[in-house]
Amino acid sequence: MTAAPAVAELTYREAVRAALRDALSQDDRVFLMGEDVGRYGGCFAVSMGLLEEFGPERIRDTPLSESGFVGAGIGAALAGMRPIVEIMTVNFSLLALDQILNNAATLLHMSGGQLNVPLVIRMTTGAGRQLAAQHSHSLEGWYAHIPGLRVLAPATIADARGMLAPALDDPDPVLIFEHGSLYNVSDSIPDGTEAVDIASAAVRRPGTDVSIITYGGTLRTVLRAADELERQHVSAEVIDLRVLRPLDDATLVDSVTRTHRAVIVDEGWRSGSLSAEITARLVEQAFYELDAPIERVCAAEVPMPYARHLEQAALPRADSVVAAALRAVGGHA
Amino acid sequence: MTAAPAVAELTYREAVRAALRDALSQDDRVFLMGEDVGRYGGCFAVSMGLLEEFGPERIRDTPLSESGFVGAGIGAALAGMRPIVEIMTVNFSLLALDQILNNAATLLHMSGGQLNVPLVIRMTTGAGRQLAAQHSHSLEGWYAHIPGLRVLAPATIADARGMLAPALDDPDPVLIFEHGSLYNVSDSIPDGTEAVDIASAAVRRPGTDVSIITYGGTLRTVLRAADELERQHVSAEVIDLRVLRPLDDATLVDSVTRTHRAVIVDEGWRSGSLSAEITARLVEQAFYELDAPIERVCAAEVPMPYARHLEQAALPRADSVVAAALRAVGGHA
Amino acid sequence: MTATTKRSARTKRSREHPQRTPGPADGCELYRQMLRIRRFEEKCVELYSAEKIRGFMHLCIGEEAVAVGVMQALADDDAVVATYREHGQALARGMSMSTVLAEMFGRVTGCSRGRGGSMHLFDSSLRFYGGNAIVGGGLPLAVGFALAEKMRGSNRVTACVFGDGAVAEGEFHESANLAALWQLPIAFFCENNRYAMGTALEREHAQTDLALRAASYGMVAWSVDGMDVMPVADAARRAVELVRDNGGPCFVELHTYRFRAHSMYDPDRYRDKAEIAQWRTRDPLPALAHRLRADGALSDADLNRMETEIEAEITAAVEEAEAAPLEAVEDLTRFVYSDRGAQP
Amino acid sequence: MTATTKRSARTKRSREHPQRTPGPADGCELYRQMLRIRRFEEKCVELYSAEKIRGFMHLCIGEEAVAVGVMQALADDDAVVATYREHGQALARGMSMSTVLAEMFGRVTGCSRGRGGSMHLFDSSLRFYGGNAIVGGGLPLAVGFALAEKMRGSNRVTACVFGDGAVAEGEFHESANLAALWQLPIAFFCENNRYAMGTALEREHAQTDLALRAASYGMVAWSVDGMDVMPVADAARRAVELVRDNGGPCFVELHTYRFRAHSMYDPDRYRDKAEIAQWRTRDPLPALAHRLRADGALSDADLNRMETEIEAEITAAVEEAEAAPLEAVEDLTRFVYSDRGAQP
Ligand SMILES: Cc1ncc(C[n+]2csc(CCOP(=O)(O)OP(=O)(O)O)c2C)c(N)n1
Ligand SMILES: Cc1ncc(C[n+]2csc(CCOP(=O)(O)OP(=O)(O)O)c2C)c(N)n1
Ligand SMILES: [Mg+2]
Ligand SMILES: [Mg+2]
Repeated sequence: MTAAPAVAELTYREAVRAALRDALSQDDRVFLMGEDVGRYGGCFAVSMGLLEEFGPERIRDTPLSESGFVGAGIGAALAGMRPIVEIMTVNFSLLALDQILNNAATLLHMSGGQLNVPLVIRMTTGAGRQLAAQHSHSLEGWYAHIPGLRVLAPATIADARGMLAPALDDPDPVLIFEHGSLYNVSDSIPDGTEAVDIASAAVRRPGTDVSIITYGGTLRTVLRAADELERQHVSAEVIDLRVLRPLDDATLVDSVTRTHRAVIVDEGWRSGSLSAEITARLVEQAFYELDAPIERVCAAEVPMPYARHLEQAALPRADSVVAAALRAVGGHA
Repeated sequence: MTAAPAVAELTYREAVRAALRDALSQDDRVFLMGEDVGRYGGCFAVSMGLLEEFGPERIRDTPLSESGFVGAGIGAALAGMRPIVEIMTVNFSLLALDQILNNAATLLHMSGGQLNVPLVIRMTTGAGRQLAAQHSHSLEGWYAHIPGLRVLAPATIADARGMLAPALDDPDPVLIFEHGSLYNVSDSIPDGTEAVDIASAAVRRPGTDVSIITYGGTLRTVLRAADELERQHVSAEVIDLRVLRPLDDATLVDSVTRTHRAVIVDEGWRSGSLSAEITARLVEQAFYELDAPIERVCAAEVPMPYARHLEQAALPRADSVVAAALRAVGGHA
Repeated sequence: MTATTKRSARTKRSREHPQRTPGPADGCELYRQMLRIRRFEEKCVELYSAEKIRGFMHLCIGEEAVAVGVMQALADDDAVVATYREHGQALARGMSMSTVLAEMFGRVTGCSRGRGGSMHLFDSSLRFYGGNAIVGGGLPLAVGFALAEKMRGSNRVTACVFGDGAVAEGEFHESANLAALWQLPIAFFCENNRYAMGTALEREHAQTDLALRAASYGMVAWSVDGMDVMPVADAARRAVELVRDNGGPCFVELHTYRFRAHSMYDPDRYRDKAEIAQWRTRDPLPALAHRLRADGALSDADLNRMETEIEAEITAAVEEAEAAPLEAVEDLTRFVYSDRGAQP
Repeated sequence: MTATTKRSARTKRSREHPQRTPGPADGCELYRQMLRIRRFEEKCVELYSAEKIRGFMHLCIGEEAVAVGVMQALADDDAVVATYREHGQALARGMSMSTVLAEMFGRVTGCSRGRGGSMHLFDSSLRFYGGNAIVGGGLPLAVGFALAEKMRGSNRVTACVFGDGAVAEGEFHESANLAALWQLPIAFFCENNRYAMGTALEREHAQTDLALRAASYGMVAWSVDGMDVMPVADAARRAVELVRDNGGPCFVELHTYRFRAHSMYDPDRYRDKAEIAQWRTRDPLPALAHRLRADGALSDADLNRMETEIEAEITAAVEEAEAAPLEAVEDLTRFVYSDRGAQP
């Protein structure tokens, strides 16, 4: 299997795999560790073929021991390796949260700057595949509460391809959330190995009437909504956060200062989701620019139900984004 | 040791103990389980004497197995008991988060309404005692993100005394966060066994110029700030959230509709703290009532340092609350 | 109340307790139940391909002897905590095909009103606290069920079923220690099918004798051939009796194998075809059928009747599920919190 | 690189590796180190009462033989992962009293710039990755250190020190299995002081023989008297050699006892005074002093010199700490993320 750089059209899955292959080829401190990353080829077939290419020491299957192998990744990073730990899905990361918060995010400060943790943790996130309550969490915004972590949410093929290298260069722990619904999405990207920044948000579609802010799995939904809004003569600017911590306030404030209206779309449960923090920052930094209440389109506050019609009703949809945007532009114009 | 009902003056610690004693006496389905709740008398001496009174079966010391005994509490609740599980401090609750989120909070919905989890989990929270990065978390607002949980933060002796009974009556899981700095605080309360509601926020001090919204460990800081503001001829209304999930929006909106200015004080790390969700709700429900940006006074985004001067600098202080309130009333009046 | 008075209370009551020892006469019934599960899951595969069933679906085809052998050993008021691979256990515990299938169809008539799906089958009336989809997540719950019964001094047993992979999780360790330390009435049944998804037993565990591992917590533990329902049923009965009479926990490791992939998503690249073929020769169904016929306990007519009855049950279940209504979308957020009325 | 080539690489290098076996000649040095720790911590108690030291402080008074015996067995480039009860290990590993004390005073001259305090002593130059205040939290880290060394084919050993209470945590189970499964060069040292805060060993564990428990993961494990530094030093040396030469893990349980309460907050109500008195008769210091004098290895003059030197070191450390500056408040949020320059 040969993916990227030469390849024109690439799936999100292939983009992540190509990034992994580059990292493993270029730096022998790098290794991938997690449940079924090797013989199985990765729960979502992301690491398919890497075991054959790099061997079982560097494509390391782990037992079911999330706290154990995430903590081992932290230790290996402290010892000078560059581990990439894959937690099969964010749902299982709760078992490793003590290691992530109390060790990975804390050791540098707690040791007065002595101990860097150059660790990358990848996990699949999100709902939409009828996997029910224990397999459908979107907790990336929740992780963005933790000081000491950098939190990335690649929403495009280019970011899936380009974010791993700078994440590995980062001397501090980086969490990368890959939305499960994106793996089969494909796109052609200029040059696969083109590095991207892991600091800024991106304007995915310029607009003048309303800023729609989102990230990860809901970007495509929002772009669809923007098309529909255009048909209704509303020009929506679509912003992809890309980096959930630290947030790139400047890009958000700049956009809202032009549009004076904001809609935030977040697949997390509404209360306490990242959409709340973004609302707070816009109020703090652009209060007098706002011409209407900030609208939030989030997941319903319910453990995700299995039945398709209920799950769909619980998730942000293009029509609900359109409705929110219309409320924003309609409101107090 | 005999605390309450007769007692006039009661410490927060005694109030919680009296509530535990009542619950254990009145319902033999109730038992207390956790690390060192028995022979040690509780890490913060809350359960001192209860082992002698109720025996080792109902005041059950557990091994260091947070996920195990929290999960056991969930199972016992499913089986018809009314367990009170004490997690020594919120810092260790991360080890039990999978059980809390994926089981306690989801089983009722996931089973189509068949399985209630009438469980109460108590934990100490907060910083301020120079316990450093791994022992100073304030994650109660973070827990309030989880649907299916009720989250309580008793800030007064009366609430410490009165919240346990309704929490045990609740058919669903309830988390009670006791701030470590409150245990020695005392107050005289009318009748110890007076039940309180666990649904509404409380106006702790009426005011007209600015609404200062807080909860738990920072309430006393805010009340001190309100005194100082009064000296500066600013009338602050102080609201104690009491219940962090579900939030009592009505009380907040009502207050801001009168004061047109809001300051939120939250010991959690600023980004993604409960203060963000409250800001978002005020913007959604009272946008046109707001005469100034909403101010937030939160903990600095840093793993809590041990050194006293650094820890104090990281935490919300009365002077920073006063400054924020003055900005709010000064701003755009 | 002290542990001793409780213990005696339990023993006393356990004598009155109806024991349901499966004798040879039951061989046919055990076979029928395995066949019922096998045919049901074969149908599920069809329905999954037809996209009537979605999400993750984990089959126990090949492991029916474990599901049937363990469930038959339990009394009605015992409790069962299982995993996402629980269709067989759910049926063997007495759940109807229609409630299970309707659940997988996402209908309001499903056991979990369509909110759970294949991985989350529950029936509190049968004390089946089945479907946990977090590996190891059910173990602490089972400890809690057993703790409740011990505190009440009942003689109910909690059966906890989990896989070989779950044994690597910290929750197994904490649960095993709590159960043994507190001498709780819990029977651990480890379905060792030699794989955790694509990870073979010897890459999961430094010590692959899982019964030996369990014994290190100070509980009675042994291994059984999980491909023959008779020894499974016998071991399960002895384990349940042991727990019921002594109050303490025990652990039974059942050596079994899944004939199918881990889930419908799994291309099953990690298993050697010869290994699968080898295990298929130990299929629990034909072997038992052959013995029963040799004993004259089961005739071709009996077999045909079973097949026809099961087929009829399946057909009816599919029709019912197809016809069943969906939960109203307005009720999406129902059951996040209890309607106070619904409180137990 | 395959495990075998790594293994041989390790063995080869381990031969060149300087072994530092403590012979009788070292008895005095071991005694001096224990005395240094004892006097230092006695001073800490004073300073805590004087409120110079705040927060949680956990003393190892009574457990000095473990700290000294284990640390002397390690080479300079080996790594140590410890807990919040790590003063003794930090000093024995070679950290200066002044850097440790300044840390407890919250000064910028402290090993962790005053950000860690008593529970978080670190010195990367000595590869002392000490203070973890989450029980069991250091175990997976140590597995990671050992994994890194194995992957690099070095012959470095990782020593992981933790208490009896930590063995009940799921993280112990996961770490022990990973270390044994992957044959990692890690030496587990379990300081079994019979209590986890107020919870006695027999209320923590169904099986209280912790070495037996560790052996169930398939690693070499044994128990030693932790109140006599000589057997501790010997066991630690053998354990470290075993790990260095074979690459795989091993586990040493050290039976010890804390003479003081769990922390300065602890009223110590749960321990029988007679039990404490009984253990005090096994104080590792006087016993060794007596033997050394009997052997004529240690004279009163030597003893007095030690006491004076240690007292001088303590006095100097206190003065330095008192005089040392605080971290600038403007630097509060420094080290939450790296200054890119500071990157290793
Ligand atoms: C905590 C957790 N980690 C990972 C997964 C993903 N996963 C689902 S089943 C499974 C394998 C479990 O193996 P085993 O316990 O042997 O049960 P089996 O599927 O073989 O019946 C894995 C890794 C999960 N559901 N939960
Ligand atoms: C995960 C976790 N749970 C609880 C605590 C509180 N606590 C601190 S030390 C301790 C006892 C640990 O006992 P042990 O492992 O034997 O070490 P010792 O203190 O005896 O040296 C407890 C319960 C903690 N720090 N971390
Ligand atoms: Mg298995
Ligand atoms: Mg101990």
